[in-house]
Amino acid sequence: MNRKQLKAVVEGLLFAAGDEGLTAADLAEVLEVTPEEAKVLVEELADEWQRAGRGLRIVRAAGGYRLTTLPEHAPYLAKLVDLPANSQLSQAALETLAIIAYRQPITRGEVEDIRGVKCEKAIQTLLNKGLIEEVGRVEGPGRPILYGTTKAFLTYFGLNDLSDLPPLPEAEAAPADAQGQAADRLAARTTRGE
Amino acid sequence: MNRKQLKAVVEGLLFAAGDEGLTAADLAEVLEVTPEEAKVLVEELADEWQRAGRGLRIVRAAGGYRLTTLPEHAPYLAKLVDLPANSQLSQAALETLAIIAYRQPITRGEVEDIRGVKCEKAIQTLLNKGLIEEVGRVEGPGRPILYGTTKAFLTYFGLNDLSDLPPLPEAEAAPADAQGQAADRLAARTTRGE
Amino acid sequence: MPPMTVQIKLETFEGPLDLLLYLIEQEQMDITDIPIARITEQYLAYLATMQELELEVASEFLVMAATLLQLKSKMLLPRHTEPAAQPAPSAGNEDPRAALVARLVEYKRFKEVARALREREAAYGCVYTRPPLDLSPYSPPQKNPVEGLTPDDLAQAFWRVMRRARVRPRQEALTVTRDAVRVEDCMAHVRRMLEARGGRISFFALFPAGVTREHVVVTFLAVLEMMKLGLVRCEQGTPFGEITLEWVAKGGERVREPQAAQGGR
Repeated sequence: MNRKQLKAVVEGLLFAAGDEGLTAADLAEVLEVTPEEAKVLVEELADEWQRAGRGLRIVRAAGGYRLTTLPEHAPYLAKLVDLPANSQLSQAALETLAIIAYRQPITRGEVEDIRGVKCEKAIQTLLNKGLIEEVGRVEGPGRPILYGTTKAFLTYFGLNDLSDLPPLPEAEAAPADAQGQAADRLAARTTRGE
Repeated sequence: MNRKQLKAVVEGLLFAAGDEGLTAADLAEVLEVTPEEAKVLVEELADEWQRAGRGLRIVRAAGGYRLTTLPEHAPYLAKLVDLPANSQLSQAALETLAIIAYRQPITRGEVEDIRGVKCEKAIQTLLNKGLIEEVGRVEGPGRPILYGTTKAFLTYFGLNDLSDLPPLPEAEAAPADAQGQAADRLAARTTRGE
Repeated sequence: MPPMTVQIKLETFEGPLDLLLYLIEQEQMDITDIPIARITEQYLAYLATMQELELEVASEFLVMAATLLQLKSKMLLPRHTEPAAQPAPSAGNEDPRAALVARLVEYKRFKEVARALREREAAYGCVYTRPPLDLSPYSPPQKNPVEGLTPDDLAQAFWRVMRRARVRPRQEALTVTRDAVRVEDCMAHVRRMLEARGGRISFFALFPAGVTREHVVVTFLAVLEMMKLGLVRCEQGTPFGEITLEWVAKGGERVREPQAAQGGR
């Protein structure tokens, strides 16, 4: 099989895999090539499509490749299908999700401390959309639930893994001892989360 | 929008429309062209793809157009099914299957009430694997689909019939706190199902 | 400002911290050196506008109002001893604003990163990807999709999910109920209590057992409002000590009867 034919198979496979996506390793196994070769093939294909102005693109996210429509076509697609675009995250949900993403695992109470408002509804929305999930419980009074982000979260934002997250802005210099204990704890977590 | 851009939109639309496909009239409405123009666009696109040796094709069936993989790629798709990632049930799919097994017939909405999260994908996976099937519809608003397990489900788990499912501790078999009517109905179903 | 503009503006705030950040930005204040008196005044003015427009003010906003008022009073304290000195932060002398500043700074970081995520959402979230193709026609018929799983695994999964369903709050409980504690209601309550006790009462005696924090905060705001209207006078012998309220409005002068207090509580 020549290169062009291999790429055609990659296209068919990605189509079949849908939103599950395929890793380079998956492709390699099916095509009987090395994962490196598979990676080169799929990334060449992605470039070709982009240059040719094709109506689909290959996105690398959450460790795999998947086909998606183009963001600029959203207005047309919205006329036909239930697009995620129609349900763009509310500001409350987005802020809540940002905090969970950078501070995971985290309890609802801790998120509320940072946002200064209740987040019950936002968290339920994020759970429903599959962007976050329960990842455990705090050993302690009430055993509050710990939340973390999901693979769908990575896909939703086109991230390969958590290290791909946009960097969290540095904390501005606070007055003398403004930071105190709470900030130390937060800083310690940042290191862990990022 | 030029012709090439229109065709890119057509590609995205066909992709998003999935197995149901789109008629020339559907395309015309979204693109704001005449159905004749839409027909010419989509058929030109189909020809171009075939000549270019693309990995997908546009087929005309039942009055509409839809995207499919190439018949000659079937061996690769068969290998895709065999990938370890595909042959294992995710936690979400297993839980969904368990709920359907013990509470059938049950709607997707009812499964989601119990799990607290959306189960669309898990249900699609289970349908694809032939573990569950549509067994009817609820007479009522929206006529939601009722799901139940298949004969293959019994075979795979080595069960003679549903009464072979491991019994649950008393407390667990009872509806989780009074969920009102729905729970009563579910309880009645459990009895019938087991 | 025309009322409509204000209303639209107010509803876009995600909470008291969001509102404070907006005020700080608007006034080009230094987040690490917030003029507490000025920002408190503006913050309270916003809350007052919300109440005038009869928008429900979420309890979080009221709690922050109380925090700001408390800070304002703390900021005034050093002036008694060092009249010339600014209450500027200096090593070893904790700035009363420190905790608030730390919260604002922290919240601001997430607000900024949320903006970056919003852009990514537009690029990656507004797209359609399809569910996996039904590959069953390609699947070898003898293939067992649940290999390695037993009926017991199924029972356990069911048991697990039902147990989780039981501890999860029900859907109704998830509807966020905003506390409907209103300043007007609390003013009426304070007045009734004062009448019942012959015109003098301890601040702490205003509350029944098990009162919520929001209720205390709103009652405190109500007392401040009544002081401003010249209806009550407050005495506090020592810091954090007993506060005694005294009814000073004499000769038939009455508290403006708020509509919502009609039925009383």
